[in-house]
Amino acid sequence: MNRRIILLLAVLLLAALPLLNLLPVSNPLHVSDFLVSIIGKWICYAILALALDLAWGYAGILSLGHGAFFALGGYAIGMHLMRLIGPRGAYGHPTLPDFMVFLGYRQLPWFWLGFDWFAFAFAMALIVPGLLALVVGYLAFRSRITGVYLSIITQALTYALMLAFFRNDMGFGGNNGFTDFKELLGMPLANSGTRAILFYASLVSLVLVFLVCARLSVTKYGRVLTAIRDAESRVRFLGYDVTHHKLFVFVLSAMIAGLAGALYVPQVGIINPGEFSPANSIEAVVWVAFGGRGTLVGAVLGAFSVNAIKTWLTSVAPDLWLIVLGCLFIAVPLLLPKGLVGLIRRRKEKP
Amino acid sequence: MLTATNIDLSYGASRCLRGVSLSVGPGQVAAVLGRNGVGKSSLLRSIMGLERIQGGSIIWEGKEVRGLGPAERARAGIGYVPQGREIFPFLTVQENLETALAAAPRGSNVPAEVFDLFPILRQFLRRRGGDLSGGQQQQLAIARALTARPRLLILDEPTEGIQPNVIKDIARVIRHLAKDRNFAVVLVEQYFEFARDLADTITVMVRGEVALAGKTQELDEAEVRKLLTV
Amino acid sequence: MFDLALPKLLKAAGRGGILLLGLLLLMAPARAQDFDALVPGLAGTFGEQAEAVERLGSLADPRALPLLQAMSDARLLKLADGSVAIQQGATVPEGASLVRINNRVRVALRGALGRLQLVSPDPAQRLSAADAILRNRSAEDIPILETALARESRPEIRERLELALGGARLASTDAAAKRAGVATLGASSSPEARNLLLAARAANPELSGAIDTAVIAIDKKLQFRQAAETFFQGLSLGSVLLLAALGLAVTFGVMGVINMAHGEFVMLGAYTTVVVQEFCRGIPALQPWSLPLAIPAAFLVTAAIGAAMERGLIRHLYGRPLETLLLTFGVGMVLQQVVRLVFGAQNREVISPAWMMGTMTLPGGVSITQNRAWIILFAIAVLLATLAAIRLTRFGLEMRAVVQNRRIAATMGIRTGRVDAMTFAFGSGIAGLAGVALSQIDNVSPNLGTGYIIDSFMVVVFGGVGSLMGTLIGAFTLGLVNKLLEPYAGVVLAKVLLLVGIMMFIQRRPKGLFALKGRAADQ
Amino acid sequence: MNEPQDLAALPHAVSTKGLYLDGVSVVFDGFRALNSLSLIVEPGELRAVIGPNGAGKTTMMDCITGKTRPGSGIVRFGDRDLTRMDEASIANLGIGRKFQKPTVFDALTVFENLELALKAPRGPIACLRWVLSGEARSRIEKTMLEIGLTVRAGDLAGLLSHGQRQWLEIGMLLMQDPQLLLVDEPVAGMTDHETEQTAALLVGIAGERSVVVVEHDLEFVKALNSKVTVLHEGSVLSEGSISHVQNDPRVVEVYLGR
Repeated sequence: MNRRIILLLAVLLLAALPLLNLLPVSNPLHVSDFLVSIIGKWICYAILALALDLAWGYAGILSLGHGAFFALGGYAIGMHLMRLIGPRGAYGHPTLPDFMVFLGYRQLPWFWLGFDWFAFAFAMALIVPGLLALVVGYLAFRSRITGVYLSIITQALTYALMLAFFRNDMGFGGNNGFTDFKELLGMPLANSGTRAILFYASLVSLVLVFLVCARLSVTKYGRVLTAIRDAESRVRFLGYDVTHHKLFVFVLSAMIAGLAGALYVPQVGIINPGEFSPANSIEAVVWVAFGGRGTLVGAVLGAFSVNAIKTWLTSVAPDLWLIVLGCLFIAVPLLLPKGLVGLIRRRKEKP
Repeated sequence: MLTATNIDLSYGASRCLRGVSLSVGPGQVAAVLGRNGVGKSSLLRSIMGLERIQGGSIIWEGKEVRGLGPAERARAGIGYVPQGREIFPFLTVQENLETALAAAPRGSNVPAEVFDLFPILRQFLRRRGGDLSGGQQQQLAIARALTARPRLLILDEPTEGIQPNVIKDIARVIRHLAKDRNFAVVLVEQYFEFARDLADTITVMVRGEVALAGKTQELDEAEVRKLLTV
Repeated sequence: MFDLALPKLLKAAGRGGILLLGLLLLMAPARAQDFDALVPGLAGTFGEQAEAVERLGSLADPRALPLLQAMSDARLLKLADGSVAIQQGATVPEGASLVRINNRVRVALRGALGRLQLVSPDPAQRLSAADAILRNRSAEDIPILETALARESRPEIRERLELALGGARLASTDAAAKRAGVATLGASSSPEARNLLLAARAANPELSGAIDTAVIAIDKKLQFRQAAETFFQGLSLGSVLLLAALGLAVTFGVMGVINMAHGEFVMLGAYTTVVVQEFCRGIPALQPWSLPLAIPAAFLVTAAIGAAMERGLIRHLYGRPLETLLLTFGVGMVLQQVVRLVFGAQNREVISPAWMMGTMTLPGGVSITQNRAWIILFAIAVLLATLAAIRLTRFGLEMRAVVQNRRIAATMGIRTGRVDAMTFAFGSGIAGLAGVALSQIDNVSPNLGTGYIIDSFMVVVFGGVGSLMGTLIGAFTLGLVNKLLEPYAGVVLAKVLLLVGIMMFIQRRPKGLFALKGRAADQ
Repeated sequence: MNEPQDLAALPHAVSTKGLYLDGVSVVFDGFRALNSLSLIVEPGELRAVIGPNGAGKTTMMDCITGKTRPGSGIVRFGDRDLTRMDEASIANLGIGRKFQKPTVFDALTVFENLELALKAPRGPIACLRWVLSGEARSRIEKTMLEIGLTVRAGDLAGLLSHGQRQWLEIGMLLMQDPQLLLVDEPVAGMTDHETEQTAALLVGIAGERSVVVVEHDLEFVKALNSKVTVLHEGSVLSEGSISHVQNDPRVVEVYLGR
C-alpha cells in the first residue's frame, strides 16, 4: 500500500508541472518551459525503459535494438508531421517535404502514402517496430539464439538501420532526418498549451504502460517469462513453446518502444538517424540496470535518474558525461547488480 | 605426510562430507572405499582444493593447505588423477603431459621414467588425447600427474571402465610408486580386491561419513564387503 | 643570367638522349641537318613559324622539345643575330626579343609538343603526351606512335600508346590501317578503347563485324578485370576483418568473454601508431622506422590495458555474460572519451611510408593499391603468429588446457587466473595490431573501432566460436560477399543482406562454420 | 517378461501404448553413447535403470525427450514417433522429465512452480488469461501434500533444501499429468529418511503412469521393488527382477563389487 501511495504522489507531482508552468514567472512555484519539456522527454525515455525491462528484466532478452524500435516509432510520427507541413515548407511544394524537393523527387514514394492521416501514422508507429521485432525475433528465437548472441544480432540490426537511414535515397531525409514541424492534430507545436497536452499524453501513456506491464507480470504469463529467463530449457520440458512466448513479449516490448518514440518526436521537434545509433540502445539498457532490472519501478527510476545526471553534467562539464556514463556501465554490474531498487530494498531489510 | 581431519563439505543445503578424517604417510597406500555417491570423490576433490570445505583441516608436509587453490597444492607436490580420466581431449599426448610442467623450470622435459612406467604412451605422443582408448587415457592421466613430480598421488577410481590387463599395469605402477619411490598414495575405489591388494589402510565411507577405518590386515573383510555391496 | 649559346644548350639537353638520338638518326639520316635548318624558322613570320613547328614536331628530335616548350610558354628569345635561345630568368637581354605566336602557331605547337614529348626521357611527360595524342587522334601520328611504342618499356605508357595508335589508325583513310586499328584496340582492355570502337562503328560500316568482335573481346577482359578487382577489394576487406576479429576470436572464442571494448583497443592501436610517428619525427634516424616500431608498441599498449581490464573488472563477472557485455561497453566508452579529450575529436593523420604508397598494376590491367596489399600480407602474418603462439608456446599450451578443462588444468599446477589475464592481454594486443593496420587505410579518430566491431562479431559468430580457422574463412567470406553484393545492392543493403544471411545461416548451423563437435565441446 | 534378445526380434511395427525404443544409437564425435539400445516400458510400469557412469543413461533420457536426435533407431511413445518432435511437443504428449540436477524456478514460489507445470493450455495468450480455478487449486494443494511441501507453498523455491527441491521437481512432473515420468537420480544428496520417502512416493505414482527411474543407489532401487534394466556401454546388459540382475555374472563383472 505504502509503495502505491508513493507512486501515486510521484505521478501527481509530475502532472502538476505543466500547471505550475502557467504560473507567472515571479511566483516561487513557477516551473520553466525548459523543465517541462525536458521532463516530458524523460517520461518518453521511461516508457522505453519499461519496454526494455519487460524484455530483459522479465524474459531475459537483452535487446540492444530497442533504440531502433524507438526511432522507428519516432520516424512514423515524424512522417506524419512532415506531411502536415504542406506548402509551408521552404520550397512551398504542396505535397512533397522539403528534402524530397531538394533531392528531386517527383512524387511521394509509396511508403509515404497514408501518413497524412494521424491514426494511420500512429498505428504505424506501433506496427512497424512490432513487425520488425516479429521477423527478427522469429529468426533468432527459433534457432535458439540467446544471451549475448541475441544482443549482438540486435545491435548489428540497429547499426544496419542507422546506416540505411543515413542514406538520402531511402526517402527518409537522410542525414538531416525530419524537423521544422508545424502542428499536430491542428495544434501548433510551438504553443505551450500543445506542449502541455503532449506532456499529459506521455504521462498517461507511462502510467498505462506501467499498469499493463505490472498486470502482465503477475499473470501466469509473467511467471512463464521469469521461468524462461532463469531456465529456458526446463520450460521447454514442461511443454511450453518458448519461441512463441519470447516472441510475444519481444513484439509487445518493441511496440511499447515505438510508442515512446512516437510521443518523443513531437516534443523534441526533430528525428534523425542518430537515434538509431547503437549507443542509444545500450544507454537505455543502463537506465534499466541502474534502476534495477526486473522491477518496473526500477526502470522508470533509472530512466529519470540517469537522464537527470546527464542533463546536469552536460551543462556543467559536457566532456565528462560520456566518461561518467561509461563508469556507470562499469559500476552497476560490479557494485549495484540489483540497481537502485535493490539498494533501497536492502536498506529497508537491514535495520 | 597428509593429514585431513574432520572435513565438512556441503553443496547448498545438502551435506556430502561429515567430519571425515584420513591420513597417509610416505610409502603408504590409503584406500577409500564405498558405494556410489557416498562422497569419496568429494573427499579427494577437497584434498586437491577443487572443493571449498566448510570445516576441518588439511595438513600436507606440516603445512595447512586449506586456503590454497588447486594450482598451489599441485605445486606443493600433490598429484591428482581425476575420476573419468579427464585428460585434455584436444591436446596431443605429449601436450597433455607437458601441461603438468607448469611449475617446472623453463625448458624442462617430461621425465623419462614416466615413459618407463607407461611405455605405450611413447608410441602415441602425437595422437590427440581424445582419440585414445579408455585404458590408454587412464595411463595418460596417471603419467600426467607424475610429470609434475609429486610426492603425494591421489587417484579417483583408476579402474573404472578399464579392461583387466590395464588394471594390472596400473596396480603394478601404484605399488612401485609407494614401495620403491616412497610416494604417499590415496586411492578411491569401488573395486574391493584391487584396493585390498594395494592398500596399507582402508577407510570405508557410507553417506558422507567414515563407517570403518583401519589397517588392511586388521579389517574384517566380510564386514567391508557388506558395506560395499547391496 | 641566361645562356646564349644554343649548341651548348642543346648538348646539355641531348646528352641523356644520345643513344636515342643515334637511333633516330639511323632511321632518318637527313633529319639532323633538317633540325638545324628548321630552328631559325621559329623566329620567322607566323606562317614560317607554323611550318617550322610542324616539321620539327614530326622530326622526333628530342632537342626540339625544350625549344617548342619555351615557345609555347612565351620564353623563346629571338636574338639580335636572328638565332633563337631560351630565356633564362625574368629579364629580356639587350637586343633580344620574345618570340610571339598566334593561334595557328599555338595549335601547331600543341600537336608538335605532344608528339615530341613521346620521346622524352621523363616517363610522366611521355604518359601525358600519349594522352594528348589520344585526345586528338590523327593518322599523321601513326609513324611517331609506332616509333615511340617500339622503344617504350613501361607497361602503363605502352597501354596508352597502343590506345592512341589504335585511335590514330582508325582515323586514317586507309582500309588496312583501319583494320589494324581495330585489332590494336581490340587487344587493349580499357573502356576508352571500347568507346573509340563504338564511335567508329557508324562511320565504318564495312568494319562493323570486326569492331563487334573487338568490343566483345574488350568486354570480356573488362569483366575479368572488374571481377579481379572486386576479388581484391573483398580480400582487402576480409583481411581488415580478420585482423579485427582475430583478437575477438581469442577473447570471445577462447574465453567466452564478450569484449565490447575490442573496437576501442583497435582504436588505441591506431593512436599508438600516431604517437610513435610523432615521436620518430623528432629523430631523423628513426623516421623511416616509425611504422615497424609502432607494431610492437601498439601490441604492448593494448595488451597491458587488456590485462588490467581482465584482472581489475572482468574477472569478477565470469559466468555473467550479459553483465560483462555492459561493463566492457562502458570501458569502451571511457576509453573513447579519454582519447577524444587527449587527442581531440578530429582525425589524426598517419603518413604511410613511401613503400606502401601508390598502386601496382598486375597483368591484365588489374590495379591494386599497395597499402591494401601490405595489409593483406600483414593480416596473414598476424594470423600465423597467433597460430604459432597458441600451438608452439608454453603460454599457448596452458591457454588451451585451461579452455578445455579449467579445473583439471589447475590441478596440473597451472595458475588459471594468470592464464586468463595473459589470454585477454594477447587478444587485446592483436586488436592493437589491427589498429596499426587500420591507421594506414582509415581515418584515425576516436570512433575508429566502432565501425569494425559489429562486423568482427559477425565474423566470429559465422566462423564458429573458438576456431581460428573459422575466423579466417569467416573473415574472407564476409569480406568477399560484402564486396560482391555492393555493386548490386549498395553498401547499406549489402550489410543488411549479409546480416540476414548470417541469421539464416545460424538457423542451419547454430555453432557456426567450424563448430567444435562432440562431448568435449559441450563441457 | 521379454528378454532383450527377444525385443530385437520384434517387428518394428509393433504397437505398444507405452515407451518403445529399438536399435537406438547415438554417436558423439566417434564415441558411441548409445549402441543399438532397445527397451520397452509398459503403461503403468515402474522401471529402474542402473548402470555405471557413461553407460548411456542420460543420453537415453535425452533421446526420449527430444534433446538429442538419435543417429538411428526407433523411439516411439504409443503410436507417436518421438524422433520427429521437439521438447515442448514431447512434453505435451505426456512425457515428463526430472533432471539429475534439480531445476526448479528459484524466483517463483513453490505454489507458482507447480501452477506453471499444471497441465493447461500453454500459449502466451492462454497464460495471460489464465485464472486459477478451484479445481486447479485443489489439484496443486493435493500434490503439495503428496510431496510434503504444503507449509512451504508461499516460499520461493530458491529457499528450499536440496531434498525439497528434488520433491518439488517430482511434484512438477505430477502436475503435468504425464503418462510417462522420467526421473534422473531422484535421491542424490538426500538423507536416508528422505530417500525412503521418495521411494514410497515413486511407487505410489506408478500404476496410473509409467515411471522410469535412473539411479546409482542400489539400496534405493531395491526399495522400488521393480523390474531393473542394467545399461552398459550404451546397450542393455541385463534386465529382470532385482535378484535376477544381482545374480547375473555379467552385471557383477561390470557394476557390482568385483
